[in-house]
Amino acid sequence: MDLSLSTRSQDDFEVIEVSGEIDVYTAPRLREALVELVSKGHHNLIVDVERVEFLDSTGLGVLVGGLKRVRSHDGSLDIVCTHDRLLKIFRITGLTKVFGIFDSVDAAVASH
Amino acid sequence: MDLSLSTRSQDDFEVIEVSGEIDVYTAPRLREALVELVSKGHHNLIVDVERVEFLDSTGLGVLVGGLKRVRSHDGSLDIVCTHDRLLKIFRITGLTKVFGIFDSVDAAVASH
Amino acid sequence: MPRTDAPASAVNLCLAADLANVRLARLVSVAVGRLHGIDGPMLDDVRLAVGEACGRAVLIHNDNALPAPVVIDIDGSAEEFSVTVTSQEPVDVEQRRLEVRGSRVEVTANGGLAIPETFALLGGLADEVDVRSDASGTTVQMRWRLPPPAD
Amino acid sequence: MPRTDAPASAVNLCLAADLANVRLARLVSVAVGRLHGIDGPMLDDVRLAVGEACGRAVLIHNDNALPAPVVIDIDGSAEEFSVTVTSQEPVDVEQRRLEVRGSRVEVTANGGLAIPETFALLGGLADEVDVRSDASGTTVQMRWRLPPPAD
Ligand SMILES: Nc1ncnc2c1ncn2[C@@H]1O[C@H](COP(=O)(O)OP(=O)(O)O)[C@@H](O)[C@H]1O
Ligand SMILES: Nc1ncnc2c1ncn2[C@@H]1O[C@H](COP(=O)(O)OP(=O)(O)O)[C@@H](O)[C@H]1O
Repeated sequence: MDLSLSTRSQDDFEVIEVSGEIDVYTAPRLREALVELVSKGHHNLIVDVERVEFLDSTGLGVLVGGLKRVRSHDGSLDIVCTHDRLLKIFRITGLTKVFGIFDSVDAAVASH
Repeated sequence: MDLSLSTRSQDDFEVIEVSGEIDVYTAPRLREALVELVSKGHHNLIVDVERVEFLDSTGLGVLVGGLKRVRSHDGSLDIVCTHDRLLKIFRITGLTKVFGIFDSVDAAVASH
Repeated sequence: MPRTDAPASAVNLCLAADLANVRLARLVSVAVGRLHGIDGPMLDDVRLAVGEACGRAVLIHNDNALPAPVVIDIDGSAEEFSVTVTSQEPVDVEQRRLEVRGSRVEVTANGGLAIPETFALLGGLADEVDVRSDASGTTVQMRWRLPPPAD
Repeated sequence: MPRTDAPASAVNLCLAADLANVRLARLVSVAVGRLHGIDGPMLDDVRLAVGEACGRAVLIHNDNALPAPVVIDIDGSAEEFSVTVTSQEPVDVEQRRLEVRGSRVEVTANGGLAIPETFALLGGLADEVDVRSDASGTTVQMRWRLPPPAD
């Protein structure tokens, strides 16, 4: 399964819904999407990975890169993720301490 | 996906419902099932391959072998199959002329 | 990014001659076929043809107790997708036969092996099938012409 | 049926250094892992670890314009499942570094290559990770201990 991305606004946030596989081959497309949102002045992002089948370290790198980018504009990048399979990867790499990780988009929005 | 088999009686027929992949690795299990039915005196068989994902020539060979076996007892072996993907294989090998191939178990039963 | 000399999708798979591994050959060919834009009935043809050719090769290795792996080469271009299966049975072309599961297999004049059902099926599935045997083994090459990409 | 010398599931996959092919390596490892009875979270670990190791190898081949394929060896027994990824970059152990996507990679004292994120992840996914480099290339071997079969 390939990567697919869809973006929508909710309150003051841009929600990027990702599905498929974020890997060393597809991650550049996620990076481009994040870069484009930031360059259009969206600095409060929520990346919903609930429908992601696979995430590797390149994908994590792109998310961290996105976080650094929005932070330089005093923005935020939160993750929506409930699957153990993916949470484990954030945990192993210590990124649970770096990202806000929420059960739902609403919970991510409410946290601000 | 592996092969799975289930057998039930309908009127005077034994219906073998096959699902999964019938290939060079799994076909021996279908062969055993057919041999066992015949040795128990069931000579009118209907093999329902509607839920078969994959069928190769070894699988065809087992079906032909089953047909020869029941015919030697004046029995029958019909196939239930509607998927083009599988029908094509019966066609290429000329086996559409050898087997009765039906849209449903009921149609196979009614044909006798 | 610098391009390598090897074609982008060249895939080579060596499988121990175990019948359970035939599924892997199908799986990989289908995955590579998808990377080349193949889908629908043509992808079913690839899956079945590769299964037939590999199943045949694994049976031959088993029946002749050959320790070597069965080798599958998958390659493609914009016009063509090809899968080549190599089994390593030394074919005694003089004797022109080889035992496969007890049934006699004829070696044809041009050195090809003929197992009637397998090759009947292959001929109906691939656009071209090329079988060559010599003293070091047999290669079965199957080729599919790719439709020009719709745009 | 006579058993061959090669272990039943020994699979060897050679992939052109194309990022699109990393998925194939995952696919094949997962399929072979399943043949060894691996499932659930352990299968996820195999998928990710193989993806990491292969992604790393393909990037290195690309960045160094190496035409050789990346090689994946998958093997298993009743106790253990292992995947070994071999990249063919000549490591200048004297210089103790190699460029990967512009970030510096350290060659450790025992000849291993360290890319911090990749190996941090691998260490958390496989039971054992063994990395060796020499002038002909680098192998990353990942091993998983299999639970005794329930009966
Ligand atoms: N698996 C990972 N675990 C922790 N940090 C990571 C992981 N992968 C990448 N990173 C970090 O994420 C950041 C990504 O940087 P980079 O990929 O250069 O993004 P950008 O170019 O968009 O800033 C780096 O600081 C890198 O160390
Ligand atoms: N793909 C096929 N197309 C047509 N006939 C086939 C095909 N595969 C096998 N057969 C035929 O099916 C029969 C199967 O015989 P065999 O496998 O020996 O079964 P059994 O040992 O149960 O009698 C043979 O006559 C063989 O020629």
